[in-house]
Amino acid sequence: MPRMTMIEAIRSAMDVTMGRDETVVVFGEDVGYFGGVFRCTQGLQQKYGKTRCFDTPISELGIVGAAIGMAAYGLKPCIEVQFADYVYPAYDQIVSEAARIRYRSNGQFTCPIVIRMPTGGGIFGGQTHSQSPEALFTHVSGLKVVVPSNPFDAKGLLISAIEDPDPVIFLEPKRLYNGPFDGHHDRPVTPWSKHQLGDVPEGHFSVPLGKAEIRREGTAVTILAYGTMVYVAEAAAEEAGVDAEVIDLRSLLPLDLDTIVASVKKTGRCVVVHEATLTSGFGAELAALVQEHCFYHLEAPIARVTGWDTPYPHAQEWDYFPGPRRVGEALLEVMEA
Amino acid sequence: MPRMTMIEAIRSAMDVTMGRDETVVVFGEDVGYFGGVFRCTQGLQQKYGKTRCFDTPISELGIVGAAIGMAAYGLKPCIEVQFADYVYPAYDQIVSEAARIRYRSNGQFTCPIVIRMPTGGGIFGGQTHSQSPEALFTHVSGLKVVVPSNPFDAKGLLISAIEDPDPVIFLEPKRLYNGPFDGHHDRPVTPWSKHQLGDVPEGHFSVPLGKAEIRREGTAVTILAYGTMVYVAEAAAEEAGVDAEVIDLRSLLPLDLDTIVASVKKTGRCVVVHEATLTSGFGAELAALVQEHCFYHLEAPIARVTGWDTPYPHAQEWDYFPGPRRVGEALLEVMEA
Amino acid sequence: MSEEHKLSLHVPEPEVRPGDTPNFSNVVIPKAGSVERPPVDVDPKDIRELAYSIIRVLNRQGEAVGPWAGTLSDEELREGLRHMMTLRAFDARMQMAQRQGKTSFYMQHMGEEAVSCAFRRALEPGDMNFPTYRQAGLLIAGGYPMVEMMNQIYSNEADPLKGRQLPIMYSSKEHGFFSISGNLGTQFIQAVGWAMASAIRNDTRLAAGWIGDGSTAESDFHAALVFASTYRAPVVLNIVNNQWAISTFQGIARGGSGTFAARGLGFGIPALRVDGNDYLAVHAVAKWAAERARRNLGPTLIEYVTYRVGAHSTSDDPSAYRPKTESDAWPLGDPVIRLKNHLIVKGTWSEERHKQAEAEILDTVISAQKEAETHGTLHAGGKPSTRDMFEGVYATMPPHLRRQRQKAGV
Amino acid sequence: MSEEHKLSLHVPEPEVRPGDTPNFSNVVIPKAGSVERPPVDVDPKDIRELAYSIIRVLNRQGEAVGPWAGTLSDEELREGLRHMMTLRAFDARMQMAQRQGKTSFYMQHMGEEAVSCAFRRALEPGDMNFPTYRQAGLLIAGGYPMVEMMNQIYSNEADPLKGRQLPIMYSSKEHGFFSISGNLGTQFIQAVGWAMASAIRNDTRLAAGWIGDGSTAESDFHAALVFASTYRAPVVLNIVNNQWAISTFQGIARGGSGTFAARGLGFGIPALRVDGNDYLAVHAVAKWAAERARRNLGPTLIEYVTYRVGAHSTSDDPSAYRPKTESDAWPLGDPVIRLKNHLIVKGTWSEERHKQAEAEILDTVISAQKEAETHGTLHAGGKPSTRDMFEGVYATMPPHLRRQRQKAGV
Ligand SMILES: Cc1ncc(C[n+]2csc(CCOP(=O)(O)OP(=O)(O)O)c2C)c(N)n1
Ligand SMILES: Cc1ncc(C[n+]2csc(CCOP(=O)(O)OP(=O)(O)O)c2C)c(N)n1
Ligand SMILES: [Mg+2]
Ligand SMILES: [Mg+2]
Repeated sequence: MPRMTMIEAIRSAMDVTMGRDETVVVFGEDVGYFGGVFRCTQGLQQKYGKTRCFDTPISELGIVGAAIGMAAYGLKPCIEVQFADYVYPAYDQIVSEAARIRYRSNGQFTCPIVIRMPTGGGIFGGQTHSQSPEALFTHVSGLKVVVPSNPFDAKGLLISAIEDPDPVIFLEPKRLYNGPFDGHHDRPVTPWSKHQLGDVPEGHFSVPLGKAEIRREGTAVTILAYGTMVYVAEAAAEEAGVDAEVIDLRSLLPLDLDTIVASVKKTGRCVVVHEATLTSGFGAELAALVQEHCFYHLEAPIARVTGWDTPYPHAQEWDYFPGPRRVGEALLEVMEA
Repeated sequence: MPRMTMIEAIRSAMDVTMGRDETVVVFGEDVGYFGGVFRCTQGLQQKYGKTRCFDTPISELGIVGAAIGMAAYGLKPCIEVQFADYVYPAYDQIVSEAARIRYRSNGQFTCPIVIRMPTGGGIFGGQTHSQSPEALFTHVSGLKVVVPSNPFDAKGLLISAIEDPDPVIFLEPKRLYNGPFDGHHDRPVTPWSKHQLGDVPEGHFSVPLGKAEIRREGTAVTILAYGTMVYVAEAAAEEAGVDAEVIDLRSLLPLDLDTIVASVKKTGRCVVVHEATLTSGFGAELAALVQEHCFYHLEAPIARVTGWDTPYPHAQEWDYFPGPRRVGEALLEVMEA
Repeated sequence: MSEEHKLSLHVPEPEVRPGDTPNFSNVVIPKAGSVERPPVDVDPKDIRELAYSIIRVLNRQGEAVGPWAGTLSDEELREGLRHMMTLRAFDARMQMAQRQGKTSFYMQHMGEEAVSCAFRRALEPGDMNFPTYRQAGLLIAGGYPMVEMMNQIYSNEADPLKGRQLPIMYSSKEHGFFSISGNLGTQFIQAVGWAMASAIRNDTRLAAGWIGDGSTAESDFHAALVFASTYRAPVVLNIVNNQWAISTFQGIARGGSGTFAARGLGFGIPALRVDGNDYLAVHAVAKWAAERARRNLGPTLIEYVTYRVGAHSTSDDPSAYRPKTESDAWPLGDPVIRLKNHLIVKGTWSEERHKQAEAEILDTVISAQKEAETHGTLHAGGKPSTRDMFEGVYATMPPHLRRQRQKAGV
Repeated sequence: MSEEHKLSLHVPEPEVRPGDTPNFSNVVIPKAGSVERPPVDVDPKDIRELAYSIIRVLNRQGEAVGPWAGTLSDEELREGLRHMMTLRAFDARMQMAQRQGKTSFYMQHMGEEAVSCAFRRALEPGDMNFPTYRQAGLLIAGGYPMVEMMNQIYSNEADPLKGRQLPIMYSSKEHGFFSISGNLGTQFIQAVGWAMASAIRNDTRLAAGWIGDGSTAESDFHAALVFASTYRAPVVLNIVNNQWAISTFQGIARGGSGTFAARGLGFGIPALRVDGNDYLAVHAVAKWAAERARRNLGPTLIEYVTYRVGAHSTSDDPSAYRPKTESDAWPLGDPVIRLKNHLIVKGTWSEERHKQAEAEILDTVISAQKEAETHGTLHAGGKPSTRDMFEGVYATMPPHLRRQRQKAGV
C-alpha cells in the first residue's frame, strides 16, 4: 500500500472520484493550473481537463453560489476555499442556500457539494490563516461537518463526502498536511511517510461520515478531540501519565454520540479539546451532550481546553494553541476532582 | 412615566442618543423616509435630517462595511438589518472586521457600532423571517450580543449598546414588539400599554450590558432564557406548578455567569430554553458552563428546550416553537430526575 | 476650514412623496420601434447605448413596430394575453384569501405580468429559471397547475413543499422553476453556476437568473456578473426594475449609473433595456438573449423597465411612501391593456372576447381555489404533518434528528 | 442533439505558461501624453473611453509629456525617487530577514513602487487610506518610521501591534493608514464608509480605498461601488492591477470586460486607467481624483496597470505558473529606472547621485534594521507578552476573558 501525505491522500480522493464519476468537478482560487496553494489539486486539471478542474475569481460567494447552481443541475462540485478564514463571504450561500435547498424544495433540488478548506493554526499564519470555524457550521441544520486527522481518514472521508447527497463542510487541519503534530512545536514532526496512518489504498474506499474512532484506549478519562488535537491529546495523556481514552470524532455533524457516551460511561470523566475559541465552540455542544447523556456516570465536571477567546495572535501562537501542557493540566485536574 | 411598546422604546433609545451625540447615525434598508418595516426608526429622519438617518441599498455587507468605516472615522453608527435572517451577507464584515479592528490595530482604530435586527419566530414568517442566529455571534471574540425582553430593557440596553466602545449585536425578538408572548398562540397577547414593563422613562437611562435579571424567583430549578422565551418560561413554570427561578440573561456576551451560578447552586437544577436550533446553539454554552461551575450542586442533567434542528418551517410553526408545554415537560423531567 | 470646501453627503430622493403630484418626466421613453436590433453575435462594446435606451415594440396606437417586432404569432399572443390575465386574476383571489386569513402572506405582480409571462415563452423545455418571488408568470405560462400553487400558498395537506415554505415560495423542477429563496439575490449566481454546469456537460440548456432593482446591490449580483463574464456562461440575467424596493425608490440602488442595465457594461456583457410592460418587446429581447446563450455566445443582461402597481406584499402599505396615484401616472401603461389593444387593432381580439375571457379565467381560478381548499388552508382543514417538518433536512435522517423527532412524539 | 448546438465552457488562459516565451503583445499601450485630461467636474459618461486607455506621462526618452505632466517639482520628484528606492531596499532586507528566520512571512512590492509612493503625495494630512498588503509605499512616503514597520514585521517587544498581526499587516492612524486586513477586499467598502462619514460631518478629508485586480471579484468591491455611487462619497477607489493574483492571471477576475477600470462605468463613476509604473502619471491621476473628492464631486475609480515582479509572498514560487523571464518582458518597464532616467534627462539627477543615494538608503535601512533587532525578532530576543494576547479584544476586559487570562497564568 502506498504511503501518502494528507495532501496526497486528499488529492487521491478527488482523483479517484473524478475518474469514476464524470459529474465531479473541482474548482477554487488557484486550484486549476497551479494545483492549489497547498497543492491538493495538483495534476487534476492536466488529467481531467480545464472544464472539470479550474481557477476561479477570488469570490468565495461566487465559488459556493456557482457550485450550488451546478449541484442543482446534477453535478457534484468539490470546491476549495483557500483558507477556512476566508469562508465568511460565502456564509450566506452556505447557510441560507446550500443547507436548505433540499428541505425547502421538498427534495426537488438537492445540493451535493463538498466545501474543502484548510483549518487550524500552528503555522504562524496569524489571525487570517489559523481559524477553526467548525462551530459556525455545526449550528446549521442541513450541513455535515467533517474533520479528518490522518491521510487514510482524509481520503476515505473525502470520498464519502463527495458521494454524499448533501452539502459537506470538509475542514483539513493544515498543520497535519505533512505529518502528525502533537503540539511540541520545538520538536521535529514525523512525516506521514514514516507513519502507519500514511498507508492509504490507491483506489476507491470510504470511511463513513458519522463514525468516530477510538485512537487510544483508556479507562480513566475520555478525551474528545478532532484534527490536530487528536495528537495533542495522545501526547498529553502519555506525558501526564493518565490512562486516557482518546476519541477522534472525525465527523462533528452527524456526531457519533454512541461511541462518546459508551466511553464516558466507562471512564466517568471527560475532557474536550479544540483549537477554536472557547465560547460557543463545538466543545460546548459536546459538554452539553455528555452531561445530558452521562450525568449519573460523571465523577468530575467536563473540562474544555481550547483556544482562548481572542483573535488568533501571530507572535503568541504557542501561548494560544491548546498544547499538551494545557491538556495535561486539565487531565490531572479532572482526575483529581 | 410613559408606556411604550418595544418598538417605541427602541425608537426612543435612538432618538435620545441622536439628540445627545451628533456622531450617532442611523441607517439601513427602508429605515429613512419610511422609518423601517417595523417602524423602529420612524420620525428620526424628519427630526435629525437625512444625513443622520437614511435609506441604504439592499446590501447588508455594504451597510455593515460602511458603518465600520464610519466608526473608524469617529461616528457611532446604529444600523438595522431588516431581519436577522438577512445578516449573513454581512457576516464577513462582522466577524473578520468589526470584531477584530480594535485588537489588530492595538486600539488605534475601534468599531463602536450597533447592529440591530429583529429575531425569532412566532409570526408565521417561514424560514427567512424567523431565525435566531445569536450563537453565530457569541462564538466571535470581540463582539457583544444582547437580547432584550421588554420595552424598559430594550431602551436601556440599546442606549448602553450605542454608547459602548465596541461592536454590539442587538437582537430584537419581533414577537415581543407589541406585547409579551408566552407561547400560547391561541390566546390574546396583553399589549405593552397594559404591562408594567411597558413603563419606560422618556429621557436618557441605561441598563448595563452583562447583567442578567431574575424575572421570577424560585427554589426548585433555574430556567435560563432570553427574549421571548422569558415569558414562555414563566408560563411553563406557572402551568407545571414548578417553583422555578427564571433568569432573563439579557446579554449573552458578556454573560452574567455569577447570577447564573448562584441560582443553580441554590436550585440544583437547570433548564435552558431558546428558540434557535439545538445543536451548537447558545444553550450548549450555557449547559457547558453550568455543569463546569455547578457540578457538585447539580441533581439532574441540565435540559435544553430549543427549536428543532431543522430550518424554521412555515405551517408547523407551533410544532417547532419551544412553547410552554415543551418547557413544562422538561421542568417535570428535571424535577423527577 | 472655509465653508466652501466643506463636504456634504448626497442622499438621493424620489421626485415625489405622498401628497405630491406624481411625476415621471425624468423617465426618458424612446419611441416604439426606434431602437436597433443588433445581431446576436454583436460585440458588446458596439451596443453600449442599448443599456441607456428602452427597447419597445408596441406604440401608442397599439401597433407592433420596428426591428424587434414579429417574434410571435397571433395565436401565441392571444395565449400570452390569457397568461397575463390569469396571473392577474390569480393574484386578486390570493390577495383576498390572505385578507380572509386563509394564509399568512401574499405578494402580487400587478403591472409586471408581461415580464415573466413573455419571458417564459422564449425558453425551451429543460431550461431553468432561478426566480424571485415576483415571477409566478413563469409557472402560469409554463403550465404549472394553479391548484398546486394554491396548495403551496395555503400550506395545506397537498402542499408540494409540505408546509415548509412561506406562501408563494414555489418550486417546480419539472417546470424549470428553481426553489425561491427568501434571501434576496442568492439565486443570481446560482443561475450562472447552473448554466456553467450545462456548458461543462456540453448540454444545450440555458439558465435564467432573476433579480429586482433593489437587490442588484447585493453581493450575489456582482458574483453572478463576474462568473458569467469570465466563463461566458449560457445564462440570461434579468433585472426587473419595478421602480421600488419596498419603500425605497430605485435611485438608492442605482446611484449615479442612470440605469441598471449599465451595470453590465463593466463586464463586457451585452446589456439591454426593455419596456417591461410591452409583452412583445419582452419576448423579442428574451428570445435574442436566449439565442445568444444557446449559440454559446455567453450571457446577456436585461433590465425590464416596469412599475410595481400594488403593495410590496400583504405586509406593506405604499401610501406611506409614494403618492397614491403614482401608478396611474406610470408612462408605460398596463401590460394587459396594451396587449389587449394590440390584438384588437390587429383584428384578432375584441372587447367582448376579452370580457368573456375574463369571466372564463375567473371561473378557472375560482374552481382551482375550491379544489385547493378541499385540501385545507393555513389554519383550517388538512395540513402537512409534524413529521414533514423533520423530514428532508438530509437525504437520510441522522440520529440526532431522529432523537428529536421521537422527543416531539411523532 | 446535434454536435453544433452543444455548449462548452470557456475558461480563460494566460497567453503563456512556464517554458513559453513571454508575450505582452495583447497589452495595448497608448503613447505617453496622448490621453486627454478632462476637467474634474466632467460628466462621467463623457470620458468612458478613459477606462479603456492608459494615461501615461513619461515617454521612452524619459520626458514628461502631455496634459497630465507637470504636477510635481524637481525636488518632489527626487524625493519620490528616494521613496521608491527606500521601499525597494526595505523589501530586499525584509525578504532576506524572512529567509533568515527572523520573521514568518513577507510580501514585497517589486515593480509596483510607484503606485503607493506617488499616490501618497496627492493626499493631505488627515486623509485616510484603506490599504492592502502591497501599499507600504504609503507609509514610507508618508514619513512613518521604518523601525516601526520592522518592529511589526518582527513581532518584537516594540511591535506597535503587540505581536497580534501577521508581518506587514501594519496600522497607523496617525499616518492615514488603516489597519490592514488579511481578508481580501473588506477595506474597500470601509473606505467608502469613512468618506461618507467625512461628508456627513461636513469635514474636508477624503478616503482612499485599495484593492488588487484579483480581489475586485469579491463582494466588498461591489458594495463599495454601489455606496460610493449612490452617496457620491469623497473617496478615491484604487485598483492595483499587477497582472496576477497569486497564480491566477488577471483574465480570470476581469473576464470579458477588457479592463478593471471598466467596472466603474456601470456605476456612473469616472474610471481612469493609468500607467502604474510611471510615477508622474500616477501622481497626476491621483491628484485629479483627490480634487474631485475634495470638491464634493464624488468618487473616482482608478486602475493602475503594473506588474508584480516578485513572488506573491515568501510562501510563493511563481516559476510554477508563469515564465521566469516574464517580468523582463513587461512593456511598462521599471518605475524606479523610469523616474531616475527622467530626472537625469531633466539634468537634475545623475548616475553617480543615484549610486550614492542607493548606498545611503541601504545604510538607513540597515541601521533601522539593527535598531529594530535590538527589540527582538520573531524567535529571538524581546517579544510581546502573553498578556498582550488577552488585551484589546474589548475596551474593557470582560469577566470570561479575565478568567481565561488567569487560567493562562498571566
Ligand atoms: C438578503 C435580504 N435582505 C433584505 C430582505 C428584505 N426584503 C425583502 S423584499 C425587499 C425589497 C426587494 O426589492 P427589489 O429587489 O426591487 O424587488 P421587488 O420587491 O421590487 O420585486 C427587501 C429589502 C431580504 N428578503 N433578503
Ligand atoms: C477573502 C480572501 N480570500 C482569499 C485570500 C487568499 N489570498 C491572499 S492574496 C490572494 C491574491 C490576491 O490577488 P490580488 O487582489 O490581485 O492582489 P495582489 O496580491 O496581486 O497584490 C489570495 C487569493 C484572502 N486573503 N482573502
Ligand atoms: Mg423592485
Ligand atoms: Mg494582483
